Amino acid sequence: MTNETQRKAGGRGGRSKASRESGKKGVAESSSSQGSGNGASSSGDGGASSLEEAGQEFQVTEMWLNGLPSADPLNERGELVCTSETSLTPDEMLELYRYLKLTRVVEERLVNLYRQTKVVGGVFRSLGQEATAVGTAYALETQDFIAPLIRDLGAVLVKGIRPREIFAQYMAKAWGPSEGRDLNIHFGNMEKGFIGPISHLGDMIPVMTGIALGGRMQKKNLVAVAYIGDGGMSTGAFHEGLNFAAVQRLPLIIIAEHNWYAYSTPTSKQTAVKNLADKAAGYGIPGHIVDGNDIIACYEVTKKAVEHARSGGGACIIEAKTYRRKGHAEHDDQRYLPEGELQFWETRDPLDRYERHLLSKGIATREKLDEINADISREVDEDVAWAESSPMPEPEKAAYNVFDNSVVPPAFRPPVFGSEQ
Amino acid sequence: MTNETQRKAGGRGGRSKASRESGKKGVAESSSSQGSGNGASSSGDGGASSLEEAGQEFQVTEMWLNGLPSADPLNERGELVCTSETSLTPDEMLELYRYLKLTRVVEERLVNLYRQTKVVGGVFRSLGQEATAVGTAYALETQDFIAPLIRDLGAVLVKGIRPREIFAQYMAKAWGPSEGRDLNIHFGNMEKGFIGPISHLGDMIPVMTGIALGGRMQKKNLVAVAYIGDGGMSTGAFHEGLNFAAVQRLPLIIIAEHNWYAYSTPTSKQTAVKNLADKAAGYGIPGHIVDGNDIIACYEVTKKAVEHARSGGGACIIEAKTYRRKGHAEHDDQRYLPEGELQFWETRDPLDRYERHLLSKGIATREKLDEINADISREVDEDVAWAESSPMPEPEKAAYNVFDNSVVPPAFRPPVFGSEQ
Amino acid sequence: MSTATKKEHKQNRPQRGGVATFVEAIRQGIWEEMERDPSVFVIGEDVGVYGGAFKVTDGLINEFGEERVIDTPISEAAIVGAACGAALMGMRPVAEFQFIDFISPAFDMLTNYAAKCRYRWGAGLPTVFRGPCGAGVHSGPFHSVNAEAFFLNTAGLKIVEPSTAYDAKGLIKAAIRDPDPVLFFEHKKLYRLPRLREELPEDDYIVEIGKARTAREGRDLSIITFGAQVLTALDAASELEREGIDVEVVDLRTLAPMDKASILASVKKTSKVLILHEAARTGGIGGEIAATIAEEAFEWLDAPVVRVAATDTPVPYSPPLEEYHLPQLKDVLDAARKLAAY
Amino acid sequence: MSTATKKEHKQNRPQRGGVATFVEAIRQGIWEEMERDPSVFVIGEDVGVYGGAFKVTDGLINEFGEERVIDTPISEAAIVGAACGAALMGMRPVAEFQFIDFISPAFDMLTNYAAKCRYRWGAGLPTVFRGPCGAGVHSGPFHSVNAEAFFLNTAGLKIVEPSTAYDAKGLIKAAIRDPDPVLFFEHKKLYRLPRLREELPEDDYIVEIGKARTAREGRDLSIITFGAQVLTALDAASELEREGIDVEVVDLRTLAPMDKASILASVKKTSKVLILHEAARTGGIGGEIAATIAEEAFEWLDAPVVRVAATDTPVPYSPPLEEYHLPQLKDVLDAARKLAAY
Ligand SMILES: Cc1ncc(C[n+]2csc(CCOP(=O)(O)OP(=O)(O)O)c2C)c(N)n1
Ligand SMILES: Cc1ncc(C[n+]2csc(CCOP(=O)(O)OP(=O)(O)O)c2C)c(N)n1
Ligand SMILES: [Mg+2]
Ligand SMILES: [Mg+2]
Repeated sequence: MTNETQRKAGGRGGRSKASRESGKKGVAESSSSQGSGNGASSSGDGGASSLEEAGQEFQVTEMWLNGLPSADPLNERGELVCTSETSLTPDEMLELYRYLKLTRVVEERLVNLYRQTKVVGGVFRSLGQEATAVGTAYALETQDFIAPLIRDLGAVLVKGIRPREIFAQYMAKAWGPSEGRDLNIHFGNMEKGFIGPISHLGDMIPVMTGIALGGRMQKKNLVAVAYIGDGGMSTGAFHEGLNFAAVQRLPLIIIAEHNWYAYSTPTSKQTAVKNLADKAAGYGIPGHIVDGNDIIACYEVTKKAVEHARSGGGACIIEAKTYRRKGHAEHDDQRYLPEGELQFWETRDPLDRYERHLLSKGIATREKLDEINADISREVDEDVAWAESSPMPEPEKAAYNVFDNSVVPPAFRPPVFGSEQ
Repeated sequence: MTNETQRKAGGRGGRSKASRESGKKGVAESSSSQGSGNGASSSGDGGASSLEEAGQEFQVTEMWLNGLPSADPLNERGELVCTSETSLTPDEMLELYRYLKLTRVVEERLVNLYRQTKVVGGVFRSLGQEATAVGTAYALETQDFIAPLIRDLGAVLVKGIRPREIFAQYMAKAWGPSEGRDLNIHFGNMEKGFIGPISHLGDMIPVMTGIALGGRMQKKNLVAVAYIGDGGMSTGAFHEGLNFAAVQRLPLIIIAEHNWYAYSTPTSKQTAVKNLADKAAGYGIPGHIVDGNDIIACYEVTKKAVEHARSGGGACIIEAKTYRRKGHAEHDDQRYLPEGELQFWETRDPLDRYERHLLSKGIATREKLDEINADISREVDEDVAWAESSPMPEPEKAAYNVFDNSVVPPAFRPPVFGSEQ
Repeated sequence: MSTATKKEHKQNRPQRGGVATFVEAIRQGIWEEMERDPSVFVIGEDVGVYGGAFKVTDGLINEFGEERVIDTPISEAAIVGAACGAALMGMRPVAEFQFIDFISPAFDMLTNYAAKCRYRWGAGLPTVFRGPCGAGVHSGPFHSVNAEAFFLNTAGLKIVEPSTAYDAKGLIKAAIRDPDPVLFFEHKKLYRLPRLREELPEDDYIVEIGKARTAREGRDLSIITFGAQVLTALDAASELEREGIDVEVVDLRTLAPMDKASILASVKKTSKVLILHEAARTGGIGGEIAATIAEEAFEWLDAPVVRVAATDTPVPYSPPLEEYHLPQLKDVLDAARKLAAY
Repeated sequence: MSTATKKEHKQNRPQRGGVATFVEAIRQGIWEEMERDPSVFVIGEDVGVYGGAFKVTDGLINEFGEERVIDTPISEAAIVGAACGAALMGMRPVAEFQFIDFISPAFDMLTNYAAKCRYRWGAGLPTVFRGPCGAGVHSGPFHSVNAEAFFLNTAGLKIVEPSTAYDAKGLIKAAIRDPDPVLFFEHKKLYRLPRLREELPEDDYIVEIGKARTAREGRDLSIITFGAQVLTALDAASELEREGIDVEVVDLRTLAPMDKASILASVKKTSKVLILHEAARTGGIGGEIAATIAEEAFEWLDAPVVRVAATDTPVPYSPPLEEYHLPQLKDVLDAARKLAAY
């Protein structure tokens, strides 16, 4: 059956053997890494194209099920929780919770600061998709590198960047890591393995290919993880960077965040594939699909991919199916959303879901979680206060560090008629 | 079995069901359009990566068989011929021969002119791969458009461009279609459906997407065919252009010419996929594989793809497995070739093969072919003479046509101190 | 950065003329050209239902449908290439870059394909490539670029940047009717600036590409500028008037091909020149303007040609840094006073 | 176009110094830096076994292996991005563009990533991006570009273009050791020009980036130029000498950051300036040079600043057309005589 006929065919179809097997872990494999892959991507006229063909009339199940495990993990009371098969210790699971909650709280604080006009520029929320960034980043070692997207604040925090740095950045303060030169998470920290993105989507893929290449030359045993969106995968830079990494068999892991929108553009206008993981086939690398709102599944699939990459297995794509519940940025009115879509995704909130998981599986008590939350509020209050207490940068600082100033002087405003008069 | 393991696994493996079936026609379908596709692309550690892993030690059969029909079409005497299943009439088959031979003869003339230093710039041969350009282009209607590569002279001739135009271009003459402004096939003819390429590889893919888009808006029922090499597919422009065409379900057919080299770079350093057709999966479109040295197979697969595209089926990739027997250009010493490779491909010369086909199947007599060849020599002699008789362009012509000169004046060299003094 | 806001929906057909903002003027112009000529279409990211990041194409999709208002993947090279291909077929694409910063992935397609097609084989490409440019709204290094100088050395591209609502509408219409590729830069600071609201004619009009405009007559010195900096220049002029310095302000409007005649005429009138632009000083368009003057009006000059521009750094995000980087009113005043006193 | 030919194989280690052509000098420089510093590596298309389209990297792969001489797919954006990433890790990549025309698909990566990294978060990128530029060998619109002006308005990129074998070797070595991104343009006409063969020192040396060179001392007028046009300027100078016009030739060598001091010193000495470059006139680097002079040496000027450059068109293929387009010796002589007589 050719792809066209797949695209036309309706109905849910059956899950692929592969995804049924790995279902327990909430992890499926796509056509790119599976002989039975076409089964997976032909499973139901799901996702993007169903929305497309139904003229924006929302079809929850198909959109949701496409390429994913047949069954959601449920607890005794039949509530949606996370996959239970995991190598994580209870303590690690609580740390994971801490990062997940911290991400949510930091963003909520940023919105408050934005409303108080203390944030310069926009705030880009990851509400509803935090589990993807946090779960995947938690699978990395210190020597590994990430290049997150603007919506991957969670990954940045997991990598050890403190909330105060983020607040200071958003408020364009002198104490921010870029000293007011660039915004939000547009900075980096080589010690912590964090390479901040630039706005131009796709450009970080070649850069992370270079991180992996340089790491290999230096016999560092590192893995490079680059986050990219359903939209960003349409860029030429994405293609060139991943293709080169695949040819070189470099340890580059692409986290494809399928949150269904690129600004206002639905995935159906971004690509004709069912699953972003299907794009792996074009690079001769494996593609995996995971429930991006199941933080444990995100951790597990990344963990395996990282081991595989570290042991010389080369690059891969992990598609995380999640959803961007807020607009592109605070100003976006989301006029383009089909009826019912938001409501559906609220019921799959990754934080509620993980909390439920921890409690109903007896991994944590309510008290323990409250303790963690109180601790988070304390930290965030402190960090906001610290960031607010930072001065704005000295204007003249703008002239420094275009080049190494021990070689080329700072770029001050030249006197009228020039330095020569 | 994941792609890595495929890459490591050796042996020839079996052909896929799909390719076995279509074998008679020399046409296979790749994983991208076939459930059994992985069979096809896992069939033998073929092509690129075998060359790579064998450290440039040449493995003819595997390289050759990979992704292709199980059996070459042979005649009674067991000689290599072309697929016999065709809708082409005997007259059409002779016309096809004429174009194939014409392409070879025109290029040989260009080499002579080059040696006589009458050609300005380089000569880029398609020796050994002419059947791909000629066979695919022959499947088009007049309203259809092509964007060939430098090595697709055959397609340009099939589209109705006369040899004299080519000779004049190569010799940078005033009577050449670009009047000496650009080289070789870098020109176009909208009436004939020919859009000449620019040097920057990949850029013609988005342009042909636009041709298909504009054609659809104007209710012209046209198909756009863009030729691209194993190397050119690594460009960002290729990715962006094809992805957009796939999303819009535009009638864009990509002829992926797998001639094993990009300048000196083997395909194994260009991509990690086995078959270029495998890249179709990343765009949600079908991919087909054809023996690029079987001119009838090239015609047949393109014919079907064109019908499919014209009837609204959207874009596809046709991979033609062929081989570039000359260097990148005349100056290239091919120092990078593994032992035995050239010799193997000489035995698969598409012109000899087609001639053998026509004769042994009784489609043409030797006399008939001699007649055609004599006719070709006559035409080529005339056209070379015509082109040589053309003057070089008037120097001042260089100033015209940057913009529409009825709006903006020509760009003459300004007088010293400017027009104002 | 904050772009358009909920309140501003204007899903319906804009009025013909009437009092309009800068952004509304451009929207009117595109809308009217699409009504006039069925070959005109819009292509870009989020230009459809969303109406574009700054709402320049708001409502077009309701009126003209998905066929003529095309949302693309995030693929600037494909947007430009597809526009060129469609133009070869006789269409007249108006392509949007969400921010002009994102023109850079299409630099190759623009400078090598779009710019050279007519010259190479006579195939003119009636295409418009437009989007929001410019700094001053704290958008940081990647949402603030002024890109004119990137393209000035490539023959075959026209570059337009208006500074008034009237010109914006007249020039976008002229660009759409132009037989060759036009880069159309819209300073995002001007889109909703109350100061720029003005009464536009009801009737169809265009502003000719290639002609500068004297924004203010003066005798003592000429400020040659364009885009948002025209406002800075006019503010400087009124302040300097009180000091008895009579400033002429030339608004270039078209940057390529440049209106040399108007520039030289003004220089010959005032004999003193201040060139003002928002892009970094080195390698900016000010060099071309100064060179033209030094070459063709040397004898008329009574003072050095002065450039006031941004410092040679990326555009920093934090307000105090961005203010240091960008040319400010005080910098123009200081330079103008020194020039006048020279 | 004809690049390198069979005869020229020099698979082995080049000699240290000795008589060398321009191309051989660059090859020596890269080779020596790779020997000196294990973090230096070469990346690009066909740079390995083939040794590069012009054989600049010939033999390197035999000596340093595939790990340090990397053949890439046809992906200029990936070449630049990967170079930047590796540089962040502490490597020192030397990336080749097969022709500088193919730098354009990497325009975004260079101007937005490479150029702004240090400024944004202090991460300097010691990277070299090199390749053959320039016209005059009938290679047509897409193998002839002079790209300096595309990058001049982007702070954070150094631009170097040598005109002698000695400078080529000294500058490529300096570029490789430089802490920031350097665009290194090599005019393809110079690679094998017998006229440029010269004796190079055996010992390690560098030529400092940012310093111009007086190629010829003179009193009557200054020709400010760089790259292959330095030869045109020197030819003009000797011809004009016979006419009693004493020409000074300034070879910029580094285009960004520009050596203003040397330019102004020469202007103040001769009071007459002719700027010569091979790229199209409008929007070319000549504008920046002329503006600097008109701004900072106005009082020393005895004549208009004259630019001699290519006409404002793409580079045409056919010899008579290309000759019309490019600045010729006669154009320089004509302009110089008029300047001298002014
Ligand atoms: C090359 C480029 N073009 C356009 C933009 C403007 N832009 C910023 S975010 C965005 C949408 C991104 O969508 P996606 O990649 O799916 O990431 P998400 O926001 O969903 O996380 C666009 C178009 C950009 N940043 N870069
Ligand atoms: C963007 C770009 N980069 C580099 C080149 C230089 N170049 C010209 S042809 C070529 C090899 C092309 O190989 P392929 O795409 O396989 O086509 P083939 O020559 O085999 O037909 C290269 C690298 C180019 N033309 N365009
Ligand atoms: Mg998205
Ligand atoms: Mg090839």
